[in-house]
Amino acid sequence: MDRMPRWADVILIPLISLILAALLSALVILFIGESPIEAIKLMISGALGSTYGWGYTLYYATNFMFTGLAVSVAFHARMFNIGGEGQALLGGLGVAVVLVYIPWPHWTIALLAATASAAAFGAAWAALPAYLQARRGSHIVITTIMFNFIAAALLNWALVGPMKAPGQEPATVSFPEATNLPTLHDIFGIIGIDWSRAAPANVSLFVAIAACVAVWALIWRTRLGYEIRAFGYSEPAARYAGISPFKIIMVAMLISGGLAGCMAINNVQGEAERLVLNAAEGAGFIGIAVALMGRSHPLGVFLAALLFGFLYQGGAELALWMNIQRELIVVIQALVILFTGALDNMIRMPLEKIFLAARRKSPPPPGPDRKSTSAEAAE
Amino acid sequence: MDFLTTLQVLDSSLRQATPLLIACLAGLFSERAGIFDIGLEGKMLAAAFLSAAIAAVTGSVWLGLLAGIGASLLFSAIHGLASITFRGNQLISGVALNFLAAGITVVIAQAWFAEGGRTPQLMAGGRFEPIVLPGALTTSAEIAEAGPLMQLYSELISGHGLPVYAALLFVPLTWWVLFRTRFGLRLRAVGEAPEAVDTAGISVIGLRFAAVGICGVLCGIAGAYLATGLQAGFTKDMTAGRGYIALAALIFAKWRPWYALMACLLFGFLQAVAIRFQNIDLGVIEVPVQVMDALPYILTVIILAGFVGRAIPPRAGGQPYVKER
Amino acid sequence: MSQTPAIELKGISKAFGPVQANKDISIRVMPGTIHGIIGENGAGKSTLMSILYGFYKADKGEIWINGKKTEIPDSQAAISAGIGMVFQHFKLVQNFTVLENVVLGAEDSGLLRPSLTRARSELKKLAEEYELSVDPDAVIDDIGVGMQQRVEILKALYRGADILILDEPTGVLTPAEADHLFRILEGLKREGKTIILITHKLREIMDITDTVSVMRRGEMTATVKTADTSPPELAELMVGRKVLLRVEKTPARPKEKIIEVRDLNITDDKGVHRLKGVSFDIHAGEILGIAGVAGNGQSELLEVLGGYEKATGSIKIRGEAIDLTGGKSDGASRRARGISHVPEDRQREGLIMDYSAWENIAFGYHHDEAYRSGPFMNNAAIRADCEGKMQRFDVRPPDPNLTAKSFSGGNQQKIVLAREIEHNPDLLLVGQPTRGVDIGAIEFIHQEIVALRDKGKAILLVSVELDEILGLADRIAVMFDGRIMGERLPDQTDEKELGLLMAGMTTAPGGTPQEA
Amino acid sequence: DPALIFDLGGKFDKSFNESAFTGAQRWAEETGGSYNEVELQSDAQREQALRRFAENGNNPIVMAGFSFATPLTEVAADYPDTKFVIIDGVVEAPNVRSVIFSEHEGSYLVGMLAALASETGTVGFIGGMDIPLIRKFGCGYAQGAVAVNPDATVIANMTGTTPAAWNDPVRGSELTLAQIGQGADVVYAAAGGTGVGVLQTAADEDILSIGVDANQNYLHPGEVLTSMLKRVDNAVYDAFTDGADVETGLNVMGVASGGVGYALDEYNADLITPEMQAAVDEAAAAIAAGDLMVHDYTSDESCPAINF
Ligand SMILES: Nc1ncnc2c1ncn2[C@@H]1O[C@H](COP(=O)(O)OP(=O)(O)OP(=O)(O)O)[C@@H](O)[C@H]1O
Ligand SMILES: Nc1ncnc2c1ncn2[C@@H]1O[C@H](COP(=O)(O)OP(=O)(O)OP(=O)(O)O)[C@@H](O)[C@H]1O
Ligand SMILES: [Mg+2]
Ligand SMILES: [Mg+2]
Repeated sequence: MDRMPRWADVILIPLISLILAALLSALVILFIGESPIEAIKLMISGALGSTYGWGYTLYYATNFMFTGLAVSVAFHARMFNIGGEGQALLGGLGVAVVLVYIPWPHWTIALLAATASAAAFGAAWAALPAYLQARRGSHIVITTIMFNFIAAALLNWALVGPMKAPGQEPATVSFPEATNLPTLHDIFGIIGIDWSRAAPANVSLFVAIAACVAVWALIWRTRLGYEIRAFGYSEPAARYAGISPFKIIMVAMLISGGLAGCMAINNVQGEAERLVLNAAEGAGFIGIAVALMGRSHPLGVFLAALLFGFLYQGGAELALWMNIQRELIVVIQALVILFTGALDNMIRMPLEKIFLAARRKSPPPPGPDRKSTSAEAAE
Repeated sequence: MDFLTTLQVLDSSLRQATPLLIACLAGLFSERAGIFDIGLEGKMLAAAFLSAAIAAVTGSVWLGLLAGIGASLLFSAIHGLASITFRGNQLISGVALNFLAAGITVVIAQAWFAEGGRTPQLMAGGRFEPIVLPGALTTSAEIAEAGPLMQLYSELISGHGLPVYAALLFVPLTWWVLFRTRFGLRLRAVGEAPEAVDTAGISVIGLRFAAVGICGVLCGIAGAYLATGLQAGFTKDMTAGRGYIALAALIFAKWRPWYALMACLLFGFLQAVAIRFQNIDLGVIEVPVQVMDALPYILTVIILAGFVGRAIPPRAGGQPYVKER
Repeated sequence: MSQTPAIELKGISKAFGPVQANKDISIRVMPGTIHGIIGENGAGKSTLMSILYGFYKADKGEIWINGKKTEIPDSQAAISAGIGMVFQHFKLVQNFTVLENVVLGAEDSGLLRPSLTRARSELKKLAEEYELSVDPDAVIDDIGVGMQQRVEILKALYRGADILILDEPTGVLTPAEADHLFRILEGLKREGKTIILITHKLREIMDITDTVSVMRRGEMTATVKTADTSPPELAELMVGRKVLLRVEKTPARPKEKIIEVRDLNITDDKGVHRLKGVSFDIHAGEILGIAGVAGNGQSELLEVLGGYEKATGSIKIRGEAIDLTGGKSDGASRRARGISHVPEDRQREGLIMDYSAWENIAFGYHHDEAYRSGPFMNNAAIRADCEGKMQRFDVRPPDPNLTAKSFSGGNQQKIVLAREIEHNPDLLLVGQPTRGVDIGAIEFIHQEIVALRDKGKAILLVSVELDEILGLADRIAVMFDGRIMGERLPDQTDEKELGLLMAGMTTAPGGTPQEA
Repeated sequence: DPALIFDLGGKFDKSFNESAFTGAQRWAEETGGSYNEVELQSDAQREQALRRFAENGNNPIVMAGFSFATPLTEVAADYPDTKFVIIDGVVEAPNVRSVIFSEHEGSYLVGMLAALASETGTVGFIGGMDIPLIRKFGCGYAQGAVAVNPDATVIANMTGTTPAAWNDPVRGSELTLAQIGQGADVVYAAAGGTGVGVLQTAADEDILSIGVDANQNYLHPGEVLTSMLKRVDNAVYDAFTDGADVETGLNVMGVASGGVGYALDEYNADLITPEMQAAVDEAAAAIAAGDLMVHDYTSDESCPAINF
């Protein structure tokens, strides 16, 4: 007997969490002396009011789909991958390595190669924490955080050292023209829709959507996905069924790291068209909030990524036109994680009570007859 | 490296180790009581911000310290609410609080001071001034002239802010509380077997909140030291992963106070070296600065991998105490 | 009667979410008596006692102690009211010493030293008085369960308990240890203390209690004087109908050897020897029963055979050795060899509680041809298969889409059995097949196991229920401390002899027990 | 309206960005005009900030920092009707004005002052991010020091290799202590926000320091010897004043044009003796007249006075 209908679990609870997070964020905005109403208006018009805004919203959403999926896949195996940021940075390195040193005739092939390389680099960066978790029991949460720092140092070294372009900045040279991805302006142009040329959303968006579908199939349709979920639900049961914990931890984390790495085709190949420091811009961390919001389901991740894309673009607008720091987005993200992840029970427990009470009341279940109690019989 | 340079590096190590050590002991209280806390980072950051902000406004480092402790305690309370009262996932709660601190400090700093998410530079009075021990020399020039013993005394032992000495004092104090008092016995028990504590008629929730509260106070001191001792004001993300390193030190120390001191001194030394030297020439190869910067993190991974001996965490650590499903 | 009861519960009700664990329960226990409580698994016995001890809070109802209405919001209140409880699962801090465990929560002052000193001398007194000697400086991790139980009793006495509740205290004890415990309880009763004893064993009820209450499905069905009742009557009160306990079966006709186990050894990561040179054979068409008190290596044995624990020694299936080093010793390869396994703990191992019934039906066999299409699962095929299996094993409700956790214990067990038995293995490993399952389902499960044997399959049955072993097995091996103490034929042995073996004594030909 | 984009150190770094901000504020106060501004949080946001202001119709768009060079090259082409002004970087496009300062000349002057004020004969230089631009500061400084005291020792350290180096007061402070340990009694911080830590530590340790970009003398009255002024504020002010008609092309601001110099005010009046002032002013005149050539590190990536 479940305590709550499924729709309550997947829709109602995240929704309430989100509303709570939004209310608290509004309080923060009030506290710093700005108007939450103004802020939300500005965010909506800035993020959704033009193809320019949409272009950025979708661009960010693309990033978050990749990192959100990455966190989700690991979640299904009950791994908490906080290393998405580092894996995405390494993915950027992977993209840069392929695009800087190898000439590509056309963006399509370049995209394929860059995706493969980004995934490989991201996966490689997840491999060691995964191995240490599987074999030595080192907590993956802390090791992946450490790997984020180490990734930043590595990128740093590459960009001020071997891969640095001539000039002042720690960055690679711009990738060759031929590898630049078509933006939504180019794509929608073909079918005659006028889309802002300035916004960076590009063909990687469709790769991300394809990744959502692929992850859905992986998790809910393949035998591997079945094993990953089984392992996530119960490790002893997985062992009983002949599912190797080592294999699942490794595979799930490699897929997770690979997905996080793939983000680089959007931000590095698609947008910057060169590799700069801190290219991932916190998207790896947002992935955690996206996965929690999306209940680790690809459809949920897709929707949550759009939401966070909106928040991110809207937040950028706030920073431009109001005296609100872009970090407000980090606050909102933190509140979403807090409410959907850690304070889940705060919303769930009262809801369960309500549903239970409602069920007790409405169709009276055929209650068992009270058996004769003869408590006094002994005396 | 000559003797005086060595002393200077050790001196700097001690300063760098101080926030680590206080945070590490904070984590020790919390984790010994069964509440994992990767939110040390966030608590320190929140404390660093509020202490600097209040010290800047009032000009009093003491009010700053109090405010810092208050901020950290608030975060502790949220962590307690999430992981004790509502039995949520302690890791997720910690991660969320770290983000919350990273964001809210900058947002509020900007709103209050409009200095790009920083607090104003703290002037004397708003900072922990160095305590000069009797007979110690103060200026670098004098110290450079003095004999080795005097150098050791004046450079390394004398001239630190109060929190440095306090941190060193916290180590035996922590040991004594944990292993010689009733509270310590109960605290350790609740991290190992909360059901035993519960059936002995002691409130698990109360004990765990007490532990999380102590953790908050200590993190508050650590954060306040960062902003008002080590530096003169708050800057964005100024904790720079120290909370995580303190956690690694805690595991390295196998949740024991004296070992924690050793572990933190080691990490402090690494940081001091990384800060002071850019590329380190080992003769054969030149170690790039990025390696030095990443060294504490790499070392943390190595420690976690258990290459320095297996660490057994408190048995009930990380799991909410659930009586009724 | 004129005397005031030591304990009186009035109308206690308690629900855990949708589960009504106690429904309007009333009970009276007279001072200086031993009161037994029996009932099937999940009947609500532990819940009721935990409420009395302040561990859970009742939704409704009153507690009266010695004629006074008493609020017991937490265990502290219960302790002050003179109640002590020894839980089914001990509540000890494993890496503390005995002394620290006893003192915990009953310290005299803020500093530890004085409390520890006082407790040390107090323990010595109690030990002499009640035959309860333990080493106060031993760490709990290092002492046996029998010893740990003494610590629990000492904890209660140290806190001055007049009312002592023991929840299934003999489940983990050998018959000899149980006898010792009962002597202690008799001693406490003579002191005027009141004792409540929860147990599943009717014999214990008959031997030691003065009055007995029977619980069923959260309700108190009867309270009677022990002297006025009999085991069959109690059994009927427990299940609500007449019970037939014997299993119908014909003598075994063993054929070729299916499995040969030689000299199995396991040392766990703490360095404890879990299995010590275990050897046995099982032939097609017979059931080998393994008896023993829980925790004597049976679980490890099943885990090795099932492929998820490493060991040294050798196992041959139809003469072919299988790998035990951990390299290729996974459950999947065991299943490929024709070994199926009904694990001891269905909720932890046998099922994924959040998977639907049909997903669970494929669990462990999800790589089978019939269940897959390429890298994908053939969900339609699995669902259809599941429907058939649910039908044949009478799983209720027969809905493949329900999650495992929404079935009752007995029906969960049927799902596991359907999966493993219908896979038609050469060798079936079964651990505690009827734990937490009601009598009706027990009959069905026993029949299925015997039917499989009669189809010529080899079966290894591990159970802590001696009745079950004696009823089902064709040969019985008894395990103690990781060793097989001896093998007996069911019709040439009895519970007494098995009990001695379970305690680590071997019966010499002369008939006098000897320490192993 | 014009717009201003600050670099990673932030608007209130007491140095480069703050100087830009001061210029914008002065323009706003004098003309009553308004402008848009944004502080970047990460490298990846540069292009978005540029595009957003361009889309919004801001003109001209001024950006402070060499890191804008690459994104600007791309963005400028997309908005031919918008004027862009980049400070410290060079972008060749018809609608871009590139403002470059002769920091080596200003640094030369403060280097002279440092050597004149030093008692130990050892002076320190703490740079921010290790890039040619900052070496240009260091090289000019060393040349100035050696010019007045051929035996002077110049110790140079860089805070880091990434933009984080602009904002790391702790490291600035530790490096200062290290240089003091090596005998330095005047340190010059060309390190943005990091310099705050350098100046603080120098004050704590009772030695002299030299500020950069903005006038930082007031931070520790009587303990900051002088500041190397880089009139970023003027560059911004001029651009804002010219508005949409801002002249494009390369614009070099040196001693001659008042673009760089040293600061003298009530906070450091007691530290600079008339003799020191005379010497420096003479050198400044010579530089302005073209009689004294200070070597520019970026011209050939080498320095005659110091090895980095
Ligand atoms: N902490 C709990 N949370 C939720 N449900 C519980 C909890 N403890 C017990 N239950 C449920 O309450 C019911 C009664 O359980 P209880 O442990 O009291 O039974 P019992 O009679 O002691 O059984 P056993 O003989 O197995 O010990 C069961 O359905 C059980 O699943
Ligand atoms: N701990 C628990 N948490 C949630 N639900 C539970 C729990 N224990 C039992 N239930 C639910 O309560 C119902 C009754 O469970 P229980 O095991 O007591 O059944 P039962 O009547 O003993 O059946 P069976 O005889 O088949 O074991 C089931 O639907 C089960 O899902
Ligand atoms: Mg029970
Ligand atoms: Mg049942």
